[in-house]
Amino acid sequence: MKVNMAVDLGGLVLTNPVLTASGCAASGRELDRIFDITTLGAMITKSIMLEPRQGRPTPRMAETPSGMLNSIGLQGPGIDRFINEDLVWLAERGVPTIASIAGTHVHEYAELTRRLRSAPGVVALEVNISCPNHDDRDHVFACYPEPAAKVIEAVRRSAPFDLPIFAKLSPDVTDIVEIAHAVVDAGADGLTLINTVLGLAIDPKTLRPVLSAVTGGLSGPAIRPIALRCIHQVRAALPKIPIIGVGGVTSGQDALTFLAAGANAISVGTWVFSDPNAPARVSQELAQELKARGVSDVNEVVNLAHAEYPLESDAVVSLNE
Amino acid sequence: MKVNMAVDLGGLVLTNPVLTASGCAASGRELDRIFDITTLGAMITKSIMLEPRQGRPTPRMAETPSGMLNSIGLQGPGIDRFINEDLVWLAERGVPTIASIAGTHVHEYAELTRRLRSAPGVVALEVNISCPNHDDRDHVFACYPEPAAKVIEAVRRSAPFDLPIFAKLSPDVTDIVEIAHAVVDAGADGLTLINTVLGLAIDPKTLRPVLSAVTGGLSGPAIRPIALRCIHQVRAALPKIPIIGVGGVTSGQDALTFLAAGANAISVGTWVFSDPNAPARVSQELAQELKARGVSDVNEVVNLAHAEYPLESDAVVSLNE
Amino acid sequence: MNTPSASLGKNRIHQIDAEVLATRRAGAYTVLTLSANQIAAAAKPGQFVTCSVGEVGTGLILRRAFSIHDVTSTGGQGGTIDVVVAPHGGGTQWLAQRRRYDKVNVSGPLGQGFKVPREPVSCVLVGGGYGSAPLFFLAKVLAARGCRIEMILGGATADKVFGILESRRAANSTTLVTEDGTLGVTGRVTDVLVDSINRFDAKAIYACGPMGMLAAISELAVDAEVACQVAVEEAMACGFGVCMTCVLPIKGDDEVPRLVRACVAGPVFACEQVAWHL
Amino acid sequence: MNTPSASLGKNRIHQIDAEVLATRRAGAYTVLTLSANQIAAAAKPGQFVTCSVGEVGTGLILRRAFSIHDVTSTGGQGGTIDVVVAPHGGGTQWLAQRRRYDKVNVSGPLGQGFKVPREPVSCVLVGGGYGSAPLFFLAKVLAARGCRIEMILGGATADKVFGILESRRAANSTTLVTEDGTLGVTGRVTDVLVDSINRFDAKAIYACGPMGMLAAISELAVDAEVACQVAVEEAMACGFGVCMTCVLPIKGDDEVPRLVRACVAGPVFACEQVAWHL
Ligand SMILES: Cc1cc2nc3c(=O)[nH]c(=O)nc-3n(C[C@H](O)[C@H](O)[C@H](O)COP(=O)(O)OP(=O)(O)OC[C@H]3O[C@@H](n4cnc5c(N)ncnc54)[C@H](O)[C@@H]3O)c2cc1C
Ligand SMILES: Cc1cc2nc3c(=O)[nH]c(=O)nc-3n(C[C@H](O)[C@H](O)[C@H](O)COP(=O)(O)OP(=O)(O)OC[C@H]3O[C@@H](n4cnc5c(N)ncnc54)[C@H](O)[C@@H]3O)c2cc1C
Ligand SMILES: Cc1cc2nc3c(=O)[nH]c(=O)nc-3n(C[C@H](O)[C@H](O)[C@H](O)COP(=O)(O)O)c2cc1C
Ligand SMILES: Cc1cc2nc3c(=O)[nH]c(=O)nc-3n(C[C@H](O)[C@H](O)[C@H](O)COP(=O)(O)O)c2cc1C
Ligand code: FES
Ligand code: FES
Repeated sequence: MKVNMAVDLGGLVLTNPVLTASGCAASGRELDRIFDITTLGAMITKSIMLEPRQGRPTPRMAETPSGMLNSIGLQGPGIDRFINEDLVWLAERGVPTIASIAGTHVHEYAELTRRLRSAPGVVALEVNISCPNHDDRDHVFACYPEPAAKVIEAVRRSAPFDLPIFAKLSPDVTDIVEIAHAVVDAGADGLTLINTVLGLAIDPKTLRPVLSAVTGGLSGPAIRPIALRCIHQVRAALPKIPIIGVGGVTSGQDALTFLAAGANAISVGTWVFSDPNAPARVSQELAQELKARGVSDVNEVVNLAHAEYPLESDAVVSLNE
Repeated sequence: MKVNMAVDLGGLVLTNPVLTASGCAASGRELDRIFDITTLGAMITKSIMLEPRQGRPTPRMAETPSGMLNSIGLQGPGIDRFINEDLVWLAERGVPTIASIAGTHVHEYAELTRRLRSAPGVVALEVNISCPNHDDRDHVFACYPEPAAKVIEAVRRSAPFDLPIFAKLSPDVTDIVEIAHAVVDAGADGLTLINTVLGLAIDPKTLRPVLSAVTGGLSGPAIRPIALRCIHQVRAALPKIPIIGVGGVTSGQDALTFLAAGANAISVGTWVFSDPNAPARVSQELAQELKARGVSDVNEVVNLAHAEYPLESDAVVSLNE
Repeated sequence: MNTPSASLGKNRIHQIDAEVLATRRAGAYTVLTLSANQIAAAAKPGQFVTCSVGEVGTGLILRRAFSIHDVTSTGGQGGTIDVVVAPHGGGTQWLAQRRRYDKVNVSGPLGQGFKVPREPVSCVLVGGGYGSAPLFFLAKVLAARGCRIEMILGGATADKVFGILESRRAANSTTLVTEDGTLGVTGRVTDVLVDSINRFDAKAIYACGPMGMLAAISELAVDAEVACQVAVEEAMACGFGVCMTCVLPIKGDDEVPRLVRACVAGPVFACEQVAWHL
Repeated sequence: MNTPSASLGKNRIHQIDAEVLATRRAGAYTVLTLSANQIAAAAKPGQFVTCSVGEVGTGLILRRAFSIHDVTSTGGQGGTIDVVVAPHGGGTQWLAQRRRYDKVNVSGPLGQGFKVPREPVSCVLVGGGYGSAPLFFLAKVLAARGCRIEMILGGATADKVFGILESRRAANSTTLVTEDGTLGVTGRVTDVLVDSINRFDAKAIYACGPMGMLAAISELAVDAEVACQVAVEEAMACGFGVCMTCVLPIKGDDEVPRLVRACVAGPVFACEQVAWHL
């Protein structure tokens, strides 16, 4: 049996639901030394800002139980070099690219979007709104519905009408469904759930924060239950919105549970560090899992964890015993 | 060298900073079969409600990477049996008790407080406000400043003026400092940080949620970075408020990092399941850690992770190398 | 004001870094012999232990529960317990891979054991899969009281029937049952239970295995008016009564089912106490 | 449009479930010999590998980096690499406890190795603690080019000086240094470096060890006008360039320091490239 792995994220058709996560696969060159990255559905590139950026001082990472904290601070070459070097390489390599953009003012997001209009190989934008909002008291855009919506509106206005826009949400909010509604109303075509969870590690020797930035973003299997919960909540509230699920995916089985929770595609982030081959393996394992259940189309398992979307669930559950 | 382990939580003096966490040690009888519970600073008992409660159907738990989800649903005997059986036993046993109370309406918290006024052995109340607020659209009290404050006000009004009240906050909020301010303004004498993080696990076989309640509370080492971050944030904003830290503590070293982050005492929760002897061991290890650093008073390490509170930090850091 | 710690009393739960003294394969299972003197000395049939799993830094944070399969208590320091491990998820796989001299942290004895009859009556002991494990410790105690023992050991396939050889010594007679017919009678343990009850005029049934099997046995036992105790298995986080995850509906004297902790009130219950259909 | 995968090219990073062929203690360290044919075949001195640590379900999710200490490449299937493990936290402790036949997931070769001189010149190789590990693979290559090799091996205490015996074969001469004086010269490697440079008319210095030591060596090398390469150690999450955790300030041709990834641009840098005081 051949399993259909192609997914349609609201018009954006990818041959495979397994993607890389922003910031965990750079722009593809390094990963291509491990496995053939053209087998992925798409590369989501590290969030790019307008100007070159050095990021935060080191230490920038701390291992935590089943997870890690990072405070890279969006080190990167700036949009121009990103387009000329990274996007050109990715386009030549034939990998669909979802370009992640980040800024600290709304107008930066708009400008980034304009610059990317004619960039090669970009099939969608992912808008990383988990950045401090310098327009408004340094709160993070993703934490309040209005600033989040403003960014997405600006990006939507500046993007070609047929370029899908994914808003990447932070789990560090009281009501993620409220933020999801706000960005979708503002023009997001899809959502990426979730960014890292704000955390802190303290060195038991020095009793000081391990990270020079004090706090950092928690990622990896430790946050998988949080990611699944966010996806499940948002899917229940927005039955039709395409969702890219991310947070602690390590295996085809994990991917399957993300799809069941409501994701239409899955990004592998931190686990790339643990197993550089992970994205390729997850995709193979997912296909095997589906085959073993007699499911011929990956889209059939999407939403199965919701009582109210038991699409073909009998087939899946019975074949699975 | 003898290490002083006594801590003063805003007037509430405990002989030891290591406590149990609500819901992870029942009312002490079971733990007393493992170690002498009178060695603990206090027992924080499982959140009690007015009426007897069956809680949620099973499955009520799922193991997750370095953590677990639970959806017990506050099963318990109700306040009357709790007082007559559990509190009486604890008082006879000579263990200071911090009684945790929970309700779904503000008036229930007030009533629970009144019933506990004359209960034996209760040295403080912990107010678990991570319950669905039936007065207001089923949101959780702890998620918004106003409902959170209302509960604390009601408890404060109903409690003897000299009975300390700890508000236990949920990390599932956009701005935990805002909630902390609200409950402190409403009369909380101290804070317990943090309750569990809302999470979801999906069974990779059935593709359905593992928990019958669908979502559950994530606890254990996986959430330790989140607990440390919340404690650190709140401590920075409220330099004087007593804080009981909880979330993934497994060892004396962990306890030390919680104190450094700003906690004045530490509860051991989930790790009691992993190592029933954990509270006793954590307390011994903490004393050893302090001794090895030449610190003679546990209070000296509190807040050391804050640049702006380097109390005696030279002594600690130098002795530690 | 402090009374002496209850932990010094006879209800004490021991927690021991036990050495693995021996391991052996038994069909699909691995039997571990652990040096655990204090647990061995205190254990009663039907009780269980919990084991930590994984190395330093493991993400598998919860203990795993295992019935006490056998006990040797020398009176001295050399007491051991045997547990039967069915490799399932990460934790049981890790345990099944332990080798001699490895250490395993064991806690017990936990829970309420089987009640044994005062008179030397005939008993039928029914086990499904690794659920057969505790029946052998029980059989020793019953035999010492002069009871006649019939064992019914079942499993989906032959390799999942536990204790085939051991039962020759432990029981007066044994019936083996497999669902696929690879060993003994084809079918389920319930297919042969009534016949066993009648043949041996059984006065007590003891059963351990999957919940579905226990429910079916209970029904037959009630019909046959034979006293029946079952050892249930509920997912457990703590194993000693503090977490409330392991509850199941148990009927009180008033016949009203209440959610009761399997780890401290059980795992053994009289079959009529369990509200099977809730 | 797809070009053939770059992963098939010569830059390929191999990821192998390597068998532990041998383990041995060396003072405070454990040396593991791993069967890793493809890595052995491609490795250059100064490069490193990363290893997964922990069993199934481990909470230690990140790989650990180790310099390649030695390589045997038969040309056939039997290539091996040696790594020197200093037990430190949970991951290195786990690795140091591996026994023969155990499997370890290894990825490599990673990073840029040492540049070796065209001419057969005198070289001083300076190692601190387990930082001495990569110098022995390097010494092999230098010796094959006819270079004269002086080793300076240091450590806080005698058991932390790595490679004492091996250095007899690997180097023309060796100076041992300990801070507590339990072995060789009392002091630090920098106390003897200038003397070695002068004595052997060294044209190249290679150093690996703690950052403080490397900074001090760089200063001496610049003063002495001897070319010096250092292998740095920055905390690494991925080891192959995708995470940006391992950066350090490296001066470009314009002398402006920029944060550069140690794992792909290094771990070996010319000492004057590193902005030591940022
Ligand atoms: C009283 C009692 C006695 C038992 N006796 C035995 C025995 O003698 N031999 C044997 O092989 N198994 C026995 N079990 C079942 C055994 O505890 C589980 O199979 C085991 O915990 C599963 O762990 P895992 O790592 O393989 O699975 P995972 O699925 O990784 O376990 C995840 C979590 O769920 C819990 N869990 C999952 N399944 C069960 C289950 N069926 N029962 C309890 N907890 C579960 C685990 O303890 C763990 O916390 C017993 C269980 C109980 C409650
Ligand atoms: C290029 C390179 C080569 C190395 N070569 C060797 C070697 O030959 N022998 C040896 O014993 N050690 C070597 N190290 C150091 C070794 O990688 C760390 O000591 C080890 O990762 C610490 O792991 P742990 O589990 O003991 O400590 P933990 O403190 O538990 O580690 C926690 C996390 O921090 C990272 N980390 C902590 N300290 C370091 C460090 N000093 N360098 C890099 N990452 C760190 C770990 O990788 C892990 O992700 C090398 C490091 C690098 C970067
Ligand atoms: C080192 C690191 C860097 C990251 N950088 C970015 C980034 O630039 N932009 C972004 O949107 N997310 C970034 N993330 C978040 C991931 O894309 C992902 O949302 C998160 O890590 C959860 O997934 P995971 O558990 O699979 O890693 C980064 C994560 C890590 C660990
Ligand atoms: C099984 C279980 C039951 C809990 N019950 C309660 C409760 O009744 N009231 C409460 O305030 N917190 C309860 N908690 C939360 C803990 O007190 C603690 O805040 C949380 O688990 C984080 O700490 P830990 O990681 O050490 O477990 C419960 C946690 C667990 C795991
Ligand atoms: S397993 Fe915790 S109460 Fe039974
Ligand atoms: S360790 Fe990830 S980029 Fe260097």
